[in-house]
Parts: sequence; structure tokens; C-alpha cells
Amino acid sequence: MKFAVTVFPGSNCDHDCEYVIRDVMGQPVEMIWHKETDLKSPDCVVVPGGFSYGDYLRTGAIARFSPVMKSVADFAAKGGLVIGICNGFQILCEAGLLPGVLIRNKSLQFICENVYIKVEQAGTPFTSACQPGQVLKIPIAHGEGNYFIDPEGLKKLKGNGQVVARYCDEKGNVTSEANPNGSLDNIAGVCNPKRNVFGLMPHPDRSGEDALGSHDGQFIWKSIISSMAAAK
Amino acid sequence: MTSSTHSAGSTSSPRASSGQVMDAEVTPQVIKEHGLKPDEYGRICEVLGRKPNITELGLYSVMWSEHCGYKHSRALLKTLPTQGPKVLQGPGENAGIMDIGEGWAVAFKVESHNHPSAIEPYQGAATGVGGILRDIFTMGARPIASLNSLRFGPLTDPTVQRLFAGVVRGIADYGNCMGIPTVAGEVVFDESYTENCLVNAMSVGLVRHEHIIKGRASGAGNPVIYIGATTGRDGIHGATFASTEITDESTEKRSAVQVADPFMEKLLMEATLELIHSGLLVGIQDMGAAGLTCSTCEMASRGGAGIEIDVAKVPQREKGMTPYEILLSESQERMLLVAKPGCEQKVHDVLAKWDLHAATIGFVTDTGRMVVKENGKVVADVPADSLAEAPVYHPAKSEPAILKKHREFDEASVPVPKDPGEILEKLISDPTIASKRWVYRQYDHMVRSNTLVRPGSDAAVLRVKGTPIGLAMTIDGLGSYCALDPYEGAKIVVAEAARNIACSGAEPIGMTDCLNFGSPEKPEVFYCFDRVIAGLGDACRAFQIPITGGNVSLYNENPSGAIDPTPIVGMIGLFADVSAAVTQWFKNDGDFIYLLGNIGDSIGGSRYLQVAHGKKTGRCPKLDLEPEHKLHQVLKAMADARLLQSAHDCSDGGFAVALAECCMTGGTHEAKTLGARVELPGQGRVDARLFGEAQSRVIVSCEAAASAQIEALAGKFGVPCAKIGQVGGGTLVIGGEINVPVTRLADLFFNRIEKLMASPFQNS
Amino acid sequence: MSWHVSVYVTLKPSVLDPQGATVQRALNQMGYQAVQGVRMGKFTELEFDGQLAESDVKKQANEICDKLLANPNIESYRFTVEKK
Amino acid sequence: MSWHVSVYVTLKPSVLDPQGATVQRALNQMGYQAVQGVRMGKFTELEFDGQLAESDVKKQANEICDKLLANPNIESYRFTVEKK
Ligand SMILES: Nc1ncnc2c1ncn2[C@@H]1O[C@H](COP(=O)(O)OP(=O)(O)O)[C@@H](O)[C@H]1O
Ligand SMILES: [Mg+2]
Repeated sequence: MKFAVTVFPGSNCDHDCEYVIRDVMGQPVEMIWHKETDLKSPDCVVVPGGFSYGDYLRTGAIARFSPVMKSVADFAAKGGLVIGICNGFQILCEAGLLPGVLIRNKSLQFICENVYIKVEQAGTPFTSACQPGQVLKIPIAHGEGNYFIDPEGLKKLKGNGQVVARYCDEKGNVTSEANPNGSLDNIAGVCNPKRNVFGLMPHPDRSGEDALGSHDGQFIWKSIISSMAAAK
Repeated sequence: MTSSTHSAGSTSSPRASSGQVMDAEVTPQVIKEHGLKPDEYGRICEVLGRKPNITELGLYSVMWSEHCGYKHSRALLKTLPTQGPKVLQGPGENAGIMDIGEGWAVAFKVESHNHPSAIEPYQGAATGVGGILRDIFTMGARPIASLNSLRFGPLTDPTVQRLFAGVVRGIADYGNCMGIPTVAGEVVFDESYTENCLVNAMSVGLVRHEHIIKGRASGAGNPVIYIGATTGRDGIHGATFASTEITDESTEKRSAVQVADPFMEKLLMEATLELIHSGLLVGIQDMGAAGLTCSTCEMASRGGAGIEIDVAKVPQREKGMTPYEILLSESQERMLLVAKPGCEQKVHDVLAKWDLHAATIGFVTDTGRMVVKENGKVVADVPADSLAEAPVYHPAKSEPAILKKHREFDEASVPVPKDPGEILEKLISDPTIASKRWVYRQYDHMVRSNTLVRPGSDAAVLRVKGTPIGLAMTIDGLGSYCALDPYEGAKIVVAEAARNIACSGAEPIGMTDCLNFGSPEKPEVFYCFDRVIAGLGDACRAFQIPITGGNVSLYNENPSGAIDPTPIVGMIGLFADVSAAVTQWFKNDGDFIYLLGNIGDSIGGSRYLQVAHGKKTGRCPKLDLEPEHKLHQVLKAMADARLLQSAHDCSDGGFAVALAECCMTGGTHEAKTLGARVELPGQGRVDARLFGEAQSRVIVSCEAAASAQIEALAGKFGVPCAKIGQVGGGTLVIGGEINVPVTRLADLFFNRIEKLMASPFQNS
Repeated sequence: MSWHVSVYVTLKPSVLDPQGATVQRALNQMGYQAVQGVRMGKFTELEFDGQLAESDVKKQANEICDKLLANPNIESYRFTVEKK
Repeated sequence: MSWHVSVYVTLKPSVLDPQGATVQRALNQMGYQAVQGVRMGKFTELEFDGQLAESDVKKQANEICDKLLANPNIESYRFTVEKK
């Protein structure tokens, strides 16, 4: 299964994505510079974390105008799998590929730590290897991960089953104490209505090995790999 | 600083007059305002064979300032040990480099940004991080980790809270945006730093041996290329403050504060590494303190060459800048490079990829002179070497009277507390001892997915992907010991850093240091400076740890006097196989607990004496170098044999605090607690045994099955080793003295700083 | 002479403003009890080539705000144009 | 009725504005060549109790800007007061 990782000026989790996909999951991966438009026919596009354009103005606001994003949008429109992690999630929201927006953490502080998320939808290509309700231990590292959408939008999200993951405690309870950043409804990850575009604030790219404190991120990668295999 | 151990820092600024008027007359007053002494001016005239013009005077004033020229410290720094079989690059370049095997090398260095952070905490700290990162990637190394050492006044003071919040946020924002994990550090709160905070930043990078490059210019005719941010009037050494020509209106428009641009630096880093790794460059140097002046004359001087530049070609942010201003500007995020012949176009291609602008501003010559032109007209022409070689001074020294008083302090006058459990709670909640989670939670300490041991344990541990190799790193300082006994205190700083490395299971291989002191022109300060350097040198020689570079920050003065003499030590440890790494926390119920080293019987200089009795005095703990070295070796041997479940040294707060820390697994959002039941060894004062800070002690835990081997190894290395108890339960029990639920300790420990910082103002 | 465009971007009233809320709490704690609300927004100054017609400047400024300076999901904007 | 104070905080002219420079580059790359300069600032709206005298509002707003909203080392500010 072939992955493409987009690289914007200021991306900094591009290497982590490359490493986990190639060295941990054993899949081929191409790095695509943002000025390019050819994605090199991947099965899945990863928009990685970092600080594209320094996060200046608004997170993801400038990156979405990069030439490569037009190709990513076309790829998604044709049903291709696209996952945005952290800053990648922010970029996909700005680009209109995902609903909602990520605003500043409630504490106004950048937060780097392991959190727990509950898989609310195991039926997406990004979570198919998870049990419904499974709890994953996975780190966050962001200053703007506070998911917001208007009430109308939230209703739609819920109705369509687009809320894929929510922050929870170790046992899977979705509580306000377990919400690290003030996200509406503890939302940690959402997908589009067609379920082929997924955004997630926590980092499956940093949780692929026990040596790093958790291998739970592998569930996300395994899901993608197996659903791509199934589609072929 | 071709010949000194330490390179440019940026704490104190000479007061220079503005270069508004290019042809301003060089009067005695102007010379004085430039911080140059009459005989220094005489030496300049001698070197030039004529009087300098105002621009040339500006060049000498910055290069011969304390922070670039190391006038007062150079002679002493030369006494430090800098050699070793692994040293690939010792002092004199932008960062030291050591071999770590498999063709890899580690580059590292620490630098101060005290003064800018005091004026503008956020930007000051951020630009400090930016500066030290440039020092690393300038050598061809990719930065893999940052560390920081911070000192402020007492945290109960709202002004201190704001300063602390700003500094931490500045460090966080810069490192996070760059995608370089900030993995370790230390924070101390003490009266001594109330008006003069210390912000020391360290960075560590990895480089293949064949990619190491230096800050040297050579090859007459090779182009000198400027890249990065445009040059503005920011940071021109206090010029704006000292100038009489500046009207109110222009002060309003001007700012000496440098604003950090981490995004620009990220581009600069990627582009620079690509240029170096593609073999397009002869040499490269960042523009830090003294900006363009320092980078040009140092590159020329190191390469035994000359350089000619035209300031009109320098990309400028403001209109009407004079050559003086362009040369002295300290605008951030700029680099100067010398391309190989025929590579100029390729250099421009790489830079275009990263949307960076480049300007060829001059070329290398074989004259040994630094020639500056403005639109072809010569505005400065001086021997490059003469700028890089500031005069050397040997200031007077005399022992501060207070040291004798400290030595004579009578410990018997201090009452032994009735409830040691209460004291332990007090110590655990002391902001200097309490968990720094509030700080490192704001730092991305995981990016690049190499961090195996995150902040919270004695040393951070990172892997080197594709190899079994790992690196341990720590940064430590002990101003309060050095204030009591500068020589012994300095030895202990080195020992503490090395012990932190050893506790993590690695071998300490190299060190960098930042020497933060008051004015060297005060004999009492210089006495301490001299003794501290002696202590650092003796400890490094005993442990066979070379010092590959560092930084000196002088003139750190409070209205009430100098800060405590504060040497900060950054240390790197090496794992041949990083799977041997150990953390400080107890792991399993039933594991055995050992104390390596002796319990001690003094409370002199301890945090306990300060926190519980309000006294910052007494005899500084003594450090015997031989047993300490043996301790490091036995720890590594135990880790190599995979015998240890945990290892943690006793430092601030002594035996009891160290035990408590072993019980509270750190990290964020995964705090776990595990109790322990131990006896209290030794005889004599209970408080001295519990909270005294005797050196060379480490608490380790192991599975019962490993205990025979632990004891055998300790015997082999001649390290005292006593089985003192077992891990388990929910309370920490120490002899008949202490019995506290660990959850209570954890609540105090992890939340103390968070609570103090809860005021909304710190975060807006 | 060039065109000077001042753009004001504000959060829509229904959108949470964590920074504004924190600033307000800080001000109240500092003794400014009379402050009953704080909203944080952005203020951007754009310099346009003076050769452009005013109508073009307005058209471009509008586009720039729609596309880049404001996120229509949560923000609204307004701007003023002056020749300076 | 309450007092509505609009505060404009801008970087002093000589201070580097990395955000503004980055936005300008982005706009130029997006085809807006006529944009010759971009400076980013902050726009804060404060709501004051309508009972206060205008002079008090001004006095407090001034203090608030000095203490909290603007960083005097690098920023300047101005504000307007309206009753709404
Ligand atoms: N400013 C900081 N930045 C990052 N980590 C920090 C900082 N201050 C403290 N820490 C981390 O907290 C832990 C405890 O620090 P400290 O008490 O100084 O340890 P030690 O006494 O072992 O040197 C260490 O892991 C250290 O790296
Ligand atoms: Mg320690």
C-alpha cells in the first residue's frame, strides 16, 4: 500500500510519519513537496503535523493554498483516503475538506502529553482495525486543538456518525476532566460524510512503538492498510 | 574567539553611540561610550597605524566587548581540559563535536540569553533558543534536542510569575515551531535572581562525520553569501539607548528588542543542511552577537584569510541604515556562507526551493583584512585577526568575607524538627524541587520520535534511528553551593550532571558550560569566577570529561549585588546500546531498594536549611572525586548488565526527597505512584540523614533475583552499597520518622507550580 | 502614495473566545470590575500599489479577506480604504 | 447601554513582523502582486459598564493597554470609545 506524505514549509512531523509508515509498518512512502502537484498515485495521502508557515495568521490558513492541496482535494473527491494529523487536521479544515475549525486550547497553552481517545466509529477506513469503543493511548502536542463547530454543524456530524474519536480517561469515560483542550463534545477526530477524509489531533505517528510509550497509533495505520487492501 | 574555550554570548552590551552620522568624530567621549578603555583605543590605533573612523571604532567595540572578546575570562578558560579521544571539534567553533560511533557525531553547546530575557521575556528567551540552534546547524548537524536552565526570583512574586511564564512560552513557541523537542532542563527560584533572571539554552545535534563543516573562509575569490532575514536596526548594542541624537519620536519608533521568527529559522535550517550536505560550501557561520561584524571577521580569521563585503548589498528592512548600523545589527535568523567555486548558482537554487532570499555581498581575499565598502567606497579596513583577538585581562581577586562566615556556621544552632513528614511535604512543594511538569508540558518533547526518556527523570534519553546508539542529556547548575564555596560547588555541578547521566545508564562523554557571574571588575566576583573554573576543571579531569565549548555571561548584577556565582553544565552521555536506559522511578511491588554511597551527617548548604529554617548558609557539601567517579562507573555497569529497575541520585532535598521522587512516576497525564518502606541508615541528626545533601549517593531498585549481582558489582567498584528496603504499598515509610501516603506527596509535587501559575494573567 | 487598507477581523458572537475570556478574568482580578466583556480579534494593515483604482483595491481586499484573512466559519471582517 | 472600547495594537514600525511578512509572501504568490506591505496587529473589543463616566473609561482603558494588552517594548496602541 503506497502512502504519500505532503511536506509544507514548516511541516515537522513529516519525518515521523515517514518513519512510522516505512520502518514500523513496512509500507512504501513518498514525500511530496508542497510545490508539486503530482501525488505519485498513492493509496493514501497523509497531511502531517507541524507548523506549516509558522502557524502564522491562523493554523493551516496559508498551507491550504499550496499547489499540492489542489491535488489532495481532487484525490479526495475521487474517494482517495486522506488523513490529516494535528496541523494536517487544521489544514484539511481550512481547505474545507473537513467540517469545523480548531481554535486555541482553552488553557491558552501548548500541551504535549499522552492522552486517551475513544474510538466512536470503528466503521471508517481509518479505524476499521479497532473495536467499537476501544481506548487508545496516544500523545497530543498542540496549542490549537480546540475543536469548534456551530450547533447546526455538530448535529449533522453526530447524525452522520462523523465524530470518529473523542477524548476520554484511561477507562474510556468521556469526561470534561479528560478533555485536554476544551474541544466541543470532547471531539478529537472527525471524518467527512463520505468517510474517506479523516482529521485527528493526537499523533498516531508518535505512538507506533512501545519504546516511545505506546504502540496504539498502529491501530490507525493498520486500519488504513487493511482497508486499502480490501478496496483493491 | 579562535583561541578561547568559549564563544560569543550576549548578556552585557557595551554602550555604543549611535552611528547616525557616518563621519561622526571619534572623540574621547565617543570612545568612552563605546566601552573602550583609553589603552584599548591606543591598541587599535597601533594595529591600524592610524586613528579608526567611527565605523571601525564600532567594529572594535563589539568584538572587544566582554561577551564577544572574553577579555576577563579568556586566560582562565584556557586552563579547562578540552582534549579526549572522542573530541572531533573542541572549543573555538560554533559548537563542540564528539564522535559517538557508526559514523555519527554529536554537536552541542549552551548559551545565555539573560539580559534580553530580562527586558522582554518572551522574545528574549525565544531568540536565545534560535541562536543556539543556529550554532548547531551551522556545524552541519541536525538539531535533535534542546534543553534549558532557568533561574528566577521567588515564584510567589507576581512579577516573577509573569517573567517565568513569558520565558517558558518563548522557549516553547520557538522549539515547537522548529520541530525540535525540548527534552530536559532545570528551574531554580531564589532571591539571588530576583532582578536578574538567568536563561541558558542548550542544543544538541547529530551529524555524519563527513558532513561536519566549520566557520571558516578560504579560497580567494569565493563568493560570500548572505541568507535569511533582512537586516534591521534591532539589537544594535544599546546604541539607541546611548545616543543623544535620538529624539523622543524616534525612540517611539525604535526598538532594541529582537523579534523571533522561528518559521524563518526552520527554513534557514532546512536550507542550510541541504547546502552543507550537498557539499556546496567552504564554510558557514550564523550571525549572532555582533551580527555581520562577528561572522565576517571570525570566518576570515579562522580561515587565515581576508574578506571584502559591500554593505549596500545587504538586504535591509529599514531605509537609510548606515554601514555602522548594518555591521552591528543583531537581527535574528541570518547566516553567512562561503560557497565553493562554481557552486554559486546551485546555492541559489537550493535557497529558491525554500523561498529564501540570498545576496552575494562580497568575496574571500588573501589579504587577511576585513574590508567593508558601501557602494564601492571603503568605510572600514582592518586586520580580521585583530578584531577576533581582544585584549586579555587578569583582574584582581579577593575572597569574599562572607565565605568564611558560611564555613563557620554552627549547625548545632538549628533545631531538629519534630515532624519530619511535614518537612518532607514542605520540601516537595518548594517550587525549586516540585515537578516542572507545568513547564515541560508546554514543550513538544516528542517530535522526531526519538525521545525514549522524556522530561521528568534524571536525564533525557534519545535514540539514534537506524543504530543501537543512544544519547543521554542533562543540564544542571548549583548557584547556592557556589555561593558558599565556589570551588567545591563547581565540582559538585559537574558531578551532579555526570551522576544524572550515569543514573540513566549512560557514560558521560562531553560537557559544555555557561558561566553566569556578576561584574568581573569586582575582586570578590572574580575570585569566585577563578575558583569555579578551577573546580570545573578538576572535576572534568577526574572524570575524564572534556569541555568542548561554552559561554560566559558576566555583569549579572542585582541592585543588591551580584547574582550567586552560577556555572551551568550541560552534559552528553553515550549508550552503545540504548536499550540499557534506566529511569528514576520505582517499577514493581517487591523490588529491593539499595542506597549506593553513604548517608551523610550535615545540613550545610541544603535546600532543607533554606526552606525549613530560612538560612542559606553553612558548609557546602564536600565532594570526593574518586568515589564519585567510581559511582558513575558502577551505575553504568549495572545498567549494562540490565540489573536496574530504577536509579535516582540524591540532590536537592537529600535522601528523603529522592525517595519520594522515586515513588512518583513523572510524565504527563500518566502519573503513577508506588510506595516504599525503607530504613533510615546512619546515626546522628535525623534531619541531616533525611534532608542533608551529602554527595555521591544514588538510590537504585532491582528485582530480588538481581540483588546478589548488584552487591557483587558494588563490591568490585568499591562503592558502599546497603539494602535499605522494598518497593510497595501506597505510603512512603522511612524508618520511624516518615509515613506519608504517596498520593498526597504526588498532589503537592505535581500541582504546586500549576497552582502558583493559575492566575489568568500569566497566560493571556 | 499608496492605498492603505485596514482590516478588522472579529470572531462571530456565537464562537467561543478562550483568549478573550482569559483576558477578562485577568482584568477583573486586577481590579477592573467594570470590564464586562472582552473579545479578541485581528487588525491587519495592507499596503496596495497606489496605481490601482480604488474599486480594484476594494475588490482585491474583499477576496483576500474571504480567502485568507478571515475564516468564514467563525470570523467576520470589515475594512476601510484610504489613500496615504 | 454600555461603553464599547475598540483597541488597536500594532507593532512599532521598526520591529520585525514575521507574520506580516509571511502573509505578504503568501498573497504575492497567490497572485496579489499589488500588495506591497502587510503588518499584523491585534484588535480587542472591551465592554465597560455603562454607568462609568467616559473619562473613567478612558483612564481605565489606557491603564489596561499599558499593563496587559500591549507590550510597550515592541507595540503601540490606540483606542476609541463609543456608547452603544
Ligand atoms: N525547564 C525545563 N525544561 C524541561 N524539562 C525540565 C525543566 N525543568 C526541569 N525539567 C525536568 O524535570 C526533571 C527534574 O529536574 P531537576 O529537579 O532539575 O532534576 P535533577 O535534580 O535530577 O537534575 C528533569 O527530568 C528535568 O529535565
Ligand atoms: Mg538527578
